[in-house]
Order: sequence, then structure tokens, then C-alpha cells
Amino acid sequence: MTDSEAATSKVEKFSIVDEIKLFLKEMLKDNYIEEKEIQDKKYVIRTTPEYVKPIADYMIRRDGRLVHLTVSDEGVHGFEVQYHYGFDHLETNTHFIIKVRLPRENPEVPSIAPITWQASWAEREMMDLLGVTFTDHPDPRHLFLPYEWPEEAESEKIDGFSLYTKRDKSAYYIRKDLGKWVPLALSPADAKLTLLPIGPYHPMFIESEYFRVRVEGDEIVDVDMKTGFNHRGVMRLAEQRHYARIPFLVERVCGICSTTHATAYCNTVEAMLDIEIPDRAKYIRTIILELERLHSHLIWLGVAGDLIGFKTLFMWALRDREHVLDLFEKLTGNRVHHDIVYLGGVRKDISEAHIPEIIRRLDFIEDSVKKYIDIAFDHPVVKARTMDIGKLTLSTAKDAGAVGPTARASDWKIDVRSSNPYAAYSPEYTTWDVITDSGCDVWSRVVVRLKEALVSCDIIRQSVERMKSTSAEIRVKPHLPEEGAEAANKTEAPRGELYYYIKSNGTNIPHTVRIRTPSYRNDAVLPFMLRGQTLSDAPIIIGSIDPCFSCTDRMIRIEDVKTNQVRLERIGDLARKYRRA
Amino acid sequence: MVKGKIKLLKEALESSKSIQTLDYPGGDPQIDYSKPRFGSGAKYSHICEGLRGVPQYSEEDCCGCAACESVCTANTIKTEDVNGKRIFTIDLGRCVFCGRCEEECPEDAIKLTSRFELAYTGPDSQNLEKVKFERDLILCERCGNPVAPVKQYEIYSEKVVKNLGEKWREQSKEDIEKAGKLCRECRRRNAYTLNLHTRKYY
Amino acid sequence: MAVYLPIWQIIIICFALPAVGFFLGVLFQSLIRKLTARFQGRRGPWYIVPKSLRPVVGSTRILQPFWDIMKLMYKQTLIPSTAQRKIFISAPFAASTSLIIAIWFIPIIGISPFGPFEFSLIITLYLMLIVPLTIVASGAASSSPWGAIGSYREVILTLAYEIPFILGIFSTAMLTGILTPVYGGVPLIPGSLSLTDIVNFQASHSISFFGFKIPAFFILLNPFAAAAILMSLIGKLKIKPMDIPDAEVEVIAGAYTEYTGKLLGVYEIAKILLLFISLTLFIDMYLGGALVTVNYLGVPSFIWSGIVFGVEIVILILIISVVNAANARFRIDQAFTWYMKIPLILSLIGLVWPYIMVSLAGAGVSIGINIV
Amino acid sequence: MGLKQKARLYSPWVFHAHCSGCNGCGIEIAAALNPRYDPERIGVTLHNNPRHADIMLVEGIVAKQHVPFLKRTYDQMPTPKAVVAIGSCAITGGVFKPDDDKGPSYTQGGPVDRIIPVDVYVPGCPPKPEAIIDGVIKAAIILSKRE
Repeated sequence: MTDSEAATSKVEKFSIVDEIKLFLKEMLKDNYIEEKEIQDKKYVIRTTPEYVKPIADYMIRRDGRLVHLTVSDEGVHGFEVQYHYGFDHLETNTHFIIKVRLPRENPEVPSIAPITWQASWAEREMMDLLGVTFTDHPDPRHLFLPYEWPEEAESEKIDGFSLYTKRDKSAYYIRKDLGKWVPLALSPADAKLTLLPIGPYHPMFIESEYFRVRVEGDEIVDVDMKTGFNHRGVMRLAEQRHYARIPFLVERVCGICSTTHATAYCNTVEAMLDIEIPDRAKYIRTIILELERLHSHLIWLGVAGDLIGFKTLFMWALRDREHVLDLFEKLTGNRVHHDIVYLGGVRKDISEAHIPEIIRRLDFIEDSVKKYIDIAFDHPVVKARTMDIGKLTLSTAKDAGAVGPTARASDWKIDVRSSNPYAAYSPEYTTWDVITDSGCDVWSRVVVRLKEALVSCDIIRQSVERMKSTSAEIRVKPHLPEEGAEAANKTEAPRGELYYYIKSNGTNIPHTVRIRTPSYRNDAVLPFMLRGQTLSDAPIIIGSIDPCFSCTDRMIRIEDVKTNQVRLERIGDLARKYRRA
Repeated sequence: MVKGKIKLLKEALESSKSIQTLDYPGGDPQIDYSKPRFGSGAKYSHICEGLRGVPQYSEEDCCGCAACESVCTANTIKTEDVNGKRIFTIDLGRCVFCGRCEEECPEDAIKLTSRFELAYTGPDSQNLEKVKFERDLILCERCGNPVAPVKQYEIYSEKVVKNLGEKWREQSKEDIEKAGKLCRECRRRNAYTLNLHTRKYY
Repeated sequence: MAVYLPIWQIIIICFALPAVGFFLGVLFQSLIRKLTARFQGRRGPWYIVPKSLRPVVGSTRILQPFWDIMKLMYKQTLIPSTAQRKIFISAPFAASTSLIIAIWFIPIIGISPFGPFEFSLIITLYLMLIVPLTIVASGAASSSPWGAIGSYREVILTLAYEIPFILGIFSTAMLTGILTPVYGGVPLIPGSLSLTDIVNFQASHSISFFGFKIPAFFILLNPFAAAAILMSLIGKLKIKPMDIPDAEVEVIAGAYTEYTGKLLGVYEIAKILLLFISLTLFIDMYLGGALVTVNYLGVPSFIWSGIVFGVEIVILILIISVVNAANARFRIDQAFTWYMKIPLILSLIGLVWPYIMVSLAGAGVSIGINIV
Repeated sequence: MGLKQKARLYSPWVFHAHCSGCNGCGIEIAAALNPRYDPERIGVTLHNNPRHADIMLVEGIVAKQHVPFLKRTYDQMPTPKAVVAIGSCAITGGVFKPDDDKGPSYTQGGPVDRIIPVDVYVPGCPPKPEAIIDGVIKAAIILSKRE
């Protein structure tokens, strides 16, 4: 990099944060209250509800991502709606949290779902769980809770969690007797189409999920999803438990990417306490995280093989994945829930004696991944089944907020490990590249994941090598966070960006814990991939985003589909349509 | 195209030669599974030292301090003080095998074994699901509230005396005899009058 | 011209043959599962069970498909209330009955009660076609959306593979009539449609193949048709790239989705019989029906026939298992296009190939094959 | 042992019902199918259709929304049938059970045996594939003794 280039980049870097702040100050005037910089380049700004829409409009136009939208219950102060805007794909760590206070009685705020698709599910989630009304939401049905969830009178009894729902019983929502399953609302025009129930039990997924697919012949016209089958109330449970017990709870959010949840939680709490963990712990975390990515991508390869009927690939991938699990068992004591990452470091050291075995098994896994690349890349039937289906263009991916390998397969270079480094991913610890592919179809998602597995092997090698020269300390003692401390942190789960937000109230139990998982975002883009494809391709398209409904289960529905002419609409078009309506 | 096909067939041939399948319910637990050969006869896969299997409780070692209860992730371990006894109820059906109890137990009375075949039929069969045992408690001499388990009292009063310097040893023995059997509330009330506030020693 | 057996023998064979066919079909199915499992790196159902396991799982698992069927026979049978009862119940029986009848027409190492019957080949083809038709009917009658999609896929797949199948079969049947006069000798039958005649023709003639004298296997005389038939059989038996109608991940179990217990068991029997019939038909048509007429080394000829039959079956099953293990599943439109491309062209070449051979021989050009 | 018992013991077909678990048990069930454990050698095959299955493997806490589906799926299985509850969540609620022990959390529909009869319990978080195979064999033995 020449001097002039460095200088220009410096200017640009300076300009993003400054530009946004300047614009907000100008727009909000007296309502602009900058609270603090909670972490490096993460700003909290407080304002009033009427500015929510213009801010969202500006942030999305400025190329920002709505990382999450959440509400926290502030007791007598009412509800606090938070809009988390991330700019870290443009500049490292940059992050804005816009906060709005709502009264406890009749909490209402304008919905920003018509502006950005990324807010749609989050708003419905908060309507479900906290009863905040987002006015003019295009699709205010229940997201997590069953459609037949009891209305106000009954729901207030349920253990302290403010679960009242204020909905008009419009066409969206049919209330029936409790315990009876109410299918999704359908207009009479759709009756002539064949409707196929997929799920909640279906061989397509390991987890349960309910899709309702409308097909004409073999072609998918529309997709409707009902989620919430895996809703376990983890965030609520976390708000009832001691800080030291939560890592084990959040690991059990997902059985495939368990350590990355614990790491995200511990990172967030450590950021809140402002403590630095020892280098050795960083390397150990990296090794476990990358092994996890390796086993996740291998199992994905196997499941994807099964989805296109390649049972042999499934068997081979699972057979070789066992070696990763053996390593896990040796290093942590359990095959699936490792329980090794803990506040302030890790619980268990990787001793010198383990290193030869790690290297040996890693060599084996790397060889087999290379073998699968050769096999899959040259297999005519695999190519025929994956190429040119499930297209997700770069603009759609950006609008809908795809993350992780799904976004990277659409040629969007977005990776938390490089944009928001944690553990030992920053350049001073390990060096590696972000893998992207410009195919935008299922095939490129295969390519990205397989190549990423090789990168993971490389990172583990580097970590193991450099871990030898660190001191033996693996854990520092954490203390309790002070009142009002808050932190937000991200990790790159095998499926994409995982986001945690925690707020303390001074006790040993956190006040707010908010989790946004990667599949939350990737599920949102599913209908855009599915519509216009054939039913036989549905499994592999759904499988191609590596859905993890346990992590999060959400839902989407697209209205206004012309039954006789199907076309993929951009999110922006949809948003415009909503605005007109 | 051809290269991939050849690789595929080669891999299929190799896989058919080196079968790794275990003879799981039968087989010999001693044979190392990792050497693949036809009909290897091994029973188990990788079972390493640190495997977190079913926790084993040693009633002799347990001092009854209930540190395990306070750290238990899934509320597997529960205590209840009834009639001068502290009753431990351990519901292994809830256990998530995280090993925090093992980490925090001061007396090493809990060990996670490598036993993992826990399938049982019927809700109450075997002693697996519920382990129950009790510790005697010392009751407060004044108000009758529980103070601490007898064993914990013995062990820690010894340790306190041992760890203190020569200078304070006699004094502390006397103090423990005086105030050790009072509950927290009563002790606090009497602390200054008895002249044995802990600050004195440190 | 053909020699018919006495009536009492025919009756005994009529009862015994389906049973033998079922038993052999179970073995074939088990072998396919075993070989596929081996290619996938696991052990599969057919192995020697260690002693400590025997009380739980028995000594060997060769008859695994048989145990599956027996288990289904002892299970409750549920019939959905919305289904069309009569079709739903009778369809599996129609499938297996037609296949049991088809066994009577197919010579197994030359033994067949109705094989010498003049149009036995055509009757066999019709009876085999009944199976996909019953599957379509039962899928439609089960009132399940998955059954409907399974039926729809079954129809398309049947259309796709049936054309090259029929073309291939007839181009081969013609061989008996066309080849003989040209290469010398008297024609046995002018183009027979009787399976026994086809088998006998191959057994009684031999060809010199680059100097080696071997039986006149039609697979050597018309390899194009043989390849087309083998590809069609993969669709008929729903081997891996073509298992689209009952693809588990896409349509649960297709037309079988609503079937339980005994009715499913009857369908499983039909599947096993179909496997047996397809493989035997292929051997009869192209591999000389495994018929050996000479008592080599003093061993009776039918034992030799049995051994040849076994070897040929194992080779066929090996091919099927490799294809099954090494492939992913096609989409239905891809399968249709594939059948319209490769097997159809092959079978068309197979149709004109005898004439090309005849005219080449007439022009005095040697292609290395001579019928003696 | 009669033919009936033998047939049932030799060919247990399993169905995997994921009822709001964390996926860990589901992954281990998938892992139990891999070449290292290969349950097909003892006749166990995974069928994704409850109508074809003999044994149902249930994992997870069973969210309230899930209860009718689990019941319906159980009713769809033809008799004789057996149920195996896999993992702590399926047995009691495990880590997702609230601390105060006043009952299940607001979303939990109760442990599996409150909804359908369970024959075999396999504790673990998640149980190893060997333990799952062990449970399935125990269930198959129970199944073979059923009328």
C-alpha cells in the first residue's frame, strides 16, 4: 500500500463514523443524545420514536445492515427499543445502537419493516415476546408462539414474562380452540393450487419446521413458513440465571455450533468487564471453534449429499467427521457440547501430549476434504442437481441481509472473523483469507464451504504451532459487571454472523440477553431462492443455506404473488409495494 | 470428469476394504478400534480419560457443603434442610454432564466417570435416575436453625486452626468452640460482645 | 415345435417357482444392500455376528429383507379414511400376483412351465408393466399429496424407461430370425417371441469371437440393446440415479407413504419379485439364460447351469450396486431427458445393428464375430 | 422365540422425531447411522415416515406448539410401537427447565412421557451413539414381547 492509498483509506475510515454522526445530529437536533462509546467504535445514541423511520431509511441507504432489532423491558421506565446498525462490512467494528424509550402503557412505535426486510422478523418476535406494537407492520402474525396462543386475559398469568399480545383479529390470524392446529390463512384464490405440507417432521430436515409450499405441477409458486417449533425460551431463561451458569445454557441453543455460542457470550461479558483473556486461551478457543466449523461443514456436506440422494457421500462425510469428534472428546470430554469456553478463558488446557494427535487427525481430515472436492467437483449428477438453482443475487443478499457462507457464495465479502476479530483471528495471531465465490447458486455454496474447511485446517495448524510459545495461564478471574454496563459482540458461527447483546443491572443475573443467530437471516432469503424452482430442488435449496432451526426459528411469507407469472422480486421492490399499501 | 469418477470408484474400493464398523453391543471392550481390519471385534469407539460420563458421588467424602448445588447448570443437584438433616437429591435425568460440580467440589467427592450407556426402561428402574443421601446438620445452639453439616464443620474448623499462625492458634480454638455452633444470624449478633470478630486474625 | 411338460409337473413347478423366485430375490436384495454398504464403508446386513451378539440379532443377517417383510406381516394395517378403499387394498395384491404369474413365463436355467408358449416374452413385458401401473393407482388412491406426487413421477419415469426397454427387447428378439441364415445354417425359428426359444438359440449356437469359441450370447451380438436394457432396468428397479418416485427426502415414500403393515409387506414382496424377474429376464435375453447343456467333468448340466446363473447374477448385482453407491439422484425432468438421450439412441442403434451386421457379412467384411 | 418375536427383534425401523431440541441429539442419531456404528447390520434402518416405523426416537423439550404434532405422529404409527426418549431434555426438560421448579417454562409442553408413553430413557447431553444404539436394542426387545 502506497502512502497516498493509506491516506485515502484513512480519510474514508474516518468519514463513515463521522458522517453518520454528523447526519444524525443534523436530523435529530435536540433529540440527539449520544450516550457513550460502549466498546471500540460502538456507539449508543438515544432519540425519540418519531425519528425511527427516517434513521432507518438513512442507515439502509448508507449501506448499513440492520444487525438486530430488539426490545428490553426496563420496568417502570417502560420499554426500550434498540436498533442495532452494523457497518463493520465497510469498516472494522463500526456499530451504532439507536435507542428509543416507549411508555409501559400502550407501547407503540412505527414499524421499519416496509423500509428494510431485515427488520420484519425481529419486529414480529418482539410483538410476540414483549407485546410492543409495531404499527403498519405488513405481516403481524405470531412468529414464535403458536397461532392459537391465548390472548391477553389468559396470557398474563404466565410466569412473569410479559406475554400479552394486542392484535386485531384480521385476515392474518384465525383464532381457534386451544390445542388445535390452525393452518396458515389462505385466500380463496390460492385454493386451486396444490398445497403441500412440509414438516414439522420431514426427512428434509433433522429439526422440525413447518413449510407450506404452493405448487403448480412441480413448480413452486409460493412458500409460507410457520416456525416456533423449537422455541425454548433461552433468552428468558438466561435472564434468570447467574452469569457463570449461562455459558452452558447458551451452548445448548444449538448442537452443531455450541462453542461459538459460548464464545460469543463470553466475549460479550468480557467486553462488558473490559478484561483481556490470556493468549493461550485465545488459541485454544480458536482451535475448538475451527474444529467446530470443520465438523459443521463436513456434516453439511453429508446432509447436502443426502438431500440430492448421494447416500454414499453422506456416509463418507460422517465417517470422516468422526475423527473431529474424537478430537473433541479428547480435548474437551464431550463429542457435541464441549463446555470448554468459560468466562475469562477456557476450562481445560490442551497439553503438549495432544498436539501430535491433533496434527495427525487434521492431516487425515484435510486429505479427505480434498478428496471430496475432487469427487464432488467432477460428479455429473451432483453438478446437474446444484448448478443454476437457488439463485441469490448479490443485491438480494444485501437487501435481505444474508450472512455467512450464503452471503459469501453471492460474492459478498463479509466475515466477522476479519471485520470484527475475536479470539485469535486478528492478523497478529493468525493469517488467513476470506473465501468468496461469484456463482450465487447452490453450487457456489458447496464450493465456499468446502474451501472454508481447508482454511479452517490451516488456521488450526497455525494456532497449534503458535500456542506452544504462550504462557501456561488459561483463565483470568472475572468479576461482576457494574450497573448499566452493556456490550454487543459477534462471532462467525459456521452458518454466519452470530450476535449477542447483554446488559447488566449490577446484580449477578444479567438484565437483558439478546441473541440473533445466523439462520435467522438466512431463512429470510429462502423464499427468494425457492420461488420458480421445482419441488425436487426444494430440499437442496433449503439445505444449501445450512439451516439450523434449533438456533433460531423464524418465518416468512410473501404476499401478492401472481399465480400465473412467477418472478423473483427484489427486496426493494417488495418494500416499495408495502409502502404503497 | 473422468478423474473424479476414478477417484470416486477408488474411494469406494478403499472404503470397502477398510471397514471401521464396531461390533457395538457385542465385541471386546479392550480392542483398539482405530486399527481398521475386517471384523475388528472392537466394542467401543474412542473413550478417553476426560470423557464426561455419569457423575459418581462418594458419600464418605462428601462434607455436605452444597457447593455443587450452587454451580449446577441444570439444577440436577438439590438440597433441602429438614429435621436436622440435609437431604441431597440428584436427578440424573436432568444432568447435562458439564462437570462443573466436579470442578467446584472441595473434597473431590464427585467424579465424572466414563460410563455412558445409561439407557433404562421404565421411569424408575435402576438407581440411575435419582440418587438420594443425607448429611447430619449442626443446629444453632440458640435458635435451632441449621448451621452447617457436621462433617464440613469438623473439616473446616481443623483447617482454619491449622492454617493460622502459632500466635492465634489457641485463641481461635477457643473461639470456634464458643461460636462455631451458632447460626450466622446469632453469631453476627454476638460477634462484638464475644470479642471474636474475624478481622482480628487477618 | 416346443416340448411341453406333463400337466402334473407344470402344476408343481407353478407353485414352487414363485417361492424359489422369492427366496432368490431376498438373497439378491440382501446382496445389493450388503455391497452398497461395503462401498459406503460400513458392514451392512450380511455378516457373521459375533457370539456375544447372537441372542439379540441372530447368527447371520443374510435374510434381512425376509425379516423386514415378516415384521410388516405381523403389524397393524392402517387404511386412511379418505382413501379409495378398494383400489388402495387391491393394488399391492395386483402387483405381486402379476409378478408371480410372470415368473411362470420366464425360464430360470431353462426351467419354465409356460416359457415355450409362443408369446411368452410379450406376456412377461405386460405383466411387468402392471407394477408401475398399480403404484400409480395406489398413490392416487391414497389421497395423500405425497402419494399424488409419487404417482406423477412414477408415470413420467415409466414413460421414459419403457420406450428404450421395449425397443431393446424387440431388437434382440429379432436376432434369432435374422442372423442365422446369413452366417450359415438353417434358421431355427423365424424371429421368435418365445423366451425359451431365445434361451435355446443362445445355448445351441456358438460364436467365434476373435478366434475364441464361446456361446452365442446376445450381449456380444447386440451390445447396444443390452446396454439400453440395463439402463432401463435401473429405472425399473429404482436404483440410485433413478429412485425419483420414492425419493425419501423429497416425497417421503411417494406412493407408499400411506401404506402400513401387511399391505406394505405385499408391496415389499412385489419389489423383491420384480428384482428377481428383471435380473432373470436380462440373463435370459443376453447371457444365454445361464443354460449349460453338456455334462462337463461328469457333473450334471443343471448344476453347471446353477453355477453359471450365480456368477452372472453376482456380476449384474455388482454393477447395480456400484451404480447405486456412486450416484446422486436425478431430478425427474433430468431423468426423462437422460432416457430420451442415451438409452433411446442406444436402443435405436441396437434396432439397426443386426441389419448392419448382416449387410457387412454379406459384403464379406469380418467384424470378428462368426456364428458357428 | 417364535417367528413373530424374531421378526420384530430383527427388523426395528426407527423414526426420528425432533421435538424442539438443540439438535445435539439429532446429530448424534445421524452419527449413529454412520459407518462406524452402522446399525443396519443389526437391522435398524431410519425411515422418515411414521407409518413405516416401529420405534420412535424423541429428543427435545417438546414446545407447546409441538404437542399436538407429537401426539398425532404417535397415533400414526401402527401397533406394536415403542418410544425412546433421548437426552435429558426429553426425559425431564434438562437445562431448559427453570430454576424455581414450579413446573415447565412458558414454552415447554412437558417432558415426553407426559404426552406419550415412553418405554426407554437414554440420559445424556447428548448420549453417545453407542448409548443410543443400546437404547434402541432395549426398545426392540420390549417391542418383540408386545402383542
